[in-house]
Amino acid sequence: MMNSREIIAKRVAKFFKAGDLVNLGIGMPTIVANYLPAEAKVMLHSENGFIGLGPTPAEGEEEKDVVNAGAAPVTIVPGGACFDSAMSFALIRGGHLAATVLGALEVDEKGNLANWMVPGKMVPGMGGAMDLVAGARKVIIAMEHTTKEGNPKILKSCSLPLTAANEVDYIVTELGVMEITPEGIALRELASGVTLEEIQAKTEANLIIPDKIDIME
Amino acid sequence: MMNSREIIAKRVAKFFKAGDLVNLGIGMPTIVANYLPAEAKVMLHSENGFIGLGPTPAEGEEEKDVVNAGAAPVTIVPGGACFDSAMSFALIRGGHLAATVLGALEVDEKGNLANWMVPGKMVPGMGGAMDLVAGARKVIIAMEHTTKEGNPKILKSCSLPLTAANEVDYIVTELGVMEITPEGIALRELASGVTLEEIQAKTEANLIIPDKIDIME
Amino acid sequence: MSKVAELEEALARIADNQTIMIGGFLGTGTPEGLIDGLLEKGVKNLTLIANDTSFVDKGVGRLVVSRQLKRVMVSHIGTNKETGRQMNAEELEVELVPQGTLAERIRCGGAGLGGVLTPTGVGTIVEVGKEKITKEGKTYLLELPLKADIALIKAWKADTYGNLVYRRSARNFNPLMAMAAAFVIVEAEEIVAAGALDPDEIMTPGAVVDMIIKG
Amino acid sequence: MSKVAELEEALARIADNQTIMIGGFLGTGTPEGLIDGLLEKGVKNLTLIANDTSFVDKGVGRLVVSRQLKRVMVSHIGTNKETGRQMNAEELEVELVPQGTLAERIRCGGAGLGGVLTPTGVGTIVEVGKEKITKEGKTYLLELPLKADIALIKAWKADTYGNLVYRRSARNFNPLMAMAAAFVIVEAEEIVAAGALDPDEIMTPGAVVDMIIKG
Repeated sequence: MMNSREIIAKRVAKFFKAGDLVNLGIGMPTIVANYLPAEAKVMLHSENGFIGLGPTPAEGEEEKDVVNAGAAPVTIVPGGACFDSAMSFALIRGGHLAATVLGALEVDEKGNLANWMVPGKMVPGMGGAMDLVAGARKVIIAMEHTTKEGNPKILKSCSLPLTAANEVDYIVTELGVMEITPEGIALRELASGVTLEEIQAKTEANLIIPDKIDIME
Repeated sequence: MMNSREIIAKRVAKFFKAGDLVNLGIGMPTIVANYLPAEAKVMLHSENGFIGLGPTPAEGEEEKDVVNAGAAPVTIVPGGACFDSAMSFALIRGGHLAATVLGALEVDEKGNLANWMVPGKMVPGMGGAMDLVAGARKVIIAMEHTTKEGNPKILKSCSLPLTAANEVDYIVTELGVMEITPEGIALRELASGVTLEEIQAKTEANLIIPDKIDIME
Repeated sequence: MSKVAELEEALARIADNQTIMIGGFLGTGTPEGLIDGLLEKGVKNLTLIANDTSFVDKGVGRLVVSRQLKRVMVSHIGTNKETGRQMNAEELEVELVPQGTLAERIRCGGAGLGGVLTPTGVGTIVEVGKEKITKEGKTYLLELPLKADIALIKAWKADTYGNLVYRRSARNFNPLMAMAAAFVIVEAEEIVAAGALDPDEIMTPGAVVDMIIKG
Repeated sequence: MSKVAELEEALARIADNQTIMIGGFLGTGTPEGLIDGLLEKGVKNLTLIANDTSFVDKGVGRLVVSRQLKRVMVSHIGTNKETGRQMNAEELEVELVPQGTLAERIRCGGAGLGGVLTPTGVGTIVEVGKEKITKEGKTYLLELPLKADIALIKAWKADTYGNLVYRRSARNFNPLMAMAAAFVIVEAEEIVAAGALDPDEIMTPGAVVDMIIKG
């Protein structure tokens, strides 16, 4: 049986179509790559300077200059291209990315996202996240539905410093798929065995429940 | 005996030292290249996208993609590099050019330059001239001292639409070398056989005559 | 997922009244095959964004002569007498833009930037109607982004995914325009398999290219 | 006119209190030999502009540990615990800049631009103290240029004139910083004769490079 992270990654992968250029954030979003079928022909953008992010190389075949944005050895697939940081972010900001997939500390019903700092505790810096969220055509949040302590992360209003305002389009958790609409957060898909009551209980924002809700797969 | 254009070009060439990156405008400034000694190691910038502008190729050895900003076949010297138009003008605007050499319709004592249009008559467009004059560390005007009709081109105040305001540093004509200073136009060198009276008579702006004036060579 | 197509498929994307960016500098680095196609198709009232209007018989200059343009935004028209004639006769709108400013405005369009501050044009007629901003004692013009419906790009080599390599001074505005249009059509002298180009020699990533024709 | 020099000559250009840009992304594409030199020379109170503060034992991260920095402008410090510790202890000033904004600000510095409008950071604490400009209904922050006294650049290949080629993801901020500093020092893995590189493979033109050391 798949764990939560795998369930989320598998579902996120279905957002993409052939030819899409996608950036996967560090951490859970990275796992999405494992669920992209080869025939999907999705190209992955690595913000440190290339398109065509490929799998981890075999041991002993690492190249010091071929690493991902987390400094881990990777490969570049055929058709990949390298560039400098200005070009990397021109692609991001200029709307050339079909989507970015990022984790979150908090998301709210206005599409606000907080994922880069907890004042007084964790201040790693925003890295490329603010540009990714402001620039990608679709912003998909991939995260576990609640904190480790079971507290909601999908809120009426974010309390942490924002990464970007009004930019999130979708939230995918192990419980379901939600879309941010002008009216609020609409539930689009529910994971098998999860009830409407359960997902709402674990969500601070009021979920809009349309007539038709698909099963998340 | 050298003609006016050759006298001017030869003198302008002496402004440069080894390692300087220089842009020579279309027309008379182009002739300056003929007077740059090889040991000077001056590199020429071609605004259409490369550094290392070299001489005209031998007949039959032209390459369709190696042309200057006037679309004439040229060569690229060893050590030359190609780039796009944004980079070409980043080099220009960013102060990476030691100097630009341009012709002029009018220059005035405030360092204003007019060389890109005559309303109702000649409107070719500014091309790269406005960026060159705004961006190069030194702006050198290379031109015949008067119009074909004998009218002054070095004025108290330009009457034609400006290419840039307060940017000209030096003017080199067949009669002498002048520097634009905060006080006005100072005569630095006088061509052999030319009198102070003659050069002033052909100049509308009042020339500042310092104690020491060199002979222009 | 090859993006290689026939000229007819490319021309099907181009319609009257579009804004079109076309690469090239006095014709060098201009996709002449696509210009041939535009002439044959006869699309009208185009707004052209290009470095210049080239010569009457070369590159985008031919579209001036064929009267398919309503408006041009260029840095230079002096090499094409017909552009000046149509401008003076008020048959063609001409907006002259300093070359470096034109490059930056197109770059802004492709890079999601809302504008850029440049010293170029301050104190000249170029500043008319523009916002002036002074920072640390120096005055700049706020220049705004340019985008297009279509970009027509000339490459030396393309792979089937659309990764591009340009040659020498034929690069010029091509990489900038390839970023700034809703639909990007490339005419390549040579088309190779995806993976045949070294990732470091690629000047425009294929992700921004929509269609490739052999030129 | 070769620009090739010894490490000592390069270090002689670097002094206390300078602003230094150093290429690299979590250490990849950072000139480690020049960092070794800075550690040995012990210059102090530097302002560092870089993508990140790398790791405690790699790249610019080592300069954090050695306490040679007064201030850093970076997009990320999460991989170097010592940066966070010094920041919280108020021993080091840290200005966090979104990565794309950092790239554009450095590019502005090198390109003679007075600033750039970016949507990144609008509605976040990044906008505090910055001018906001709205164009066509979209709000942007006006971000200002960054320049440095010195840039330390890592290249894969350099020719003796200073033309540079970078490799894969080691390119990152290097070409931008090479344009934005008063004095540019390159550490190259391989140094070749001027003319040995193809003009089209060069990523930074030698005209902006002042000194090259073998790394």
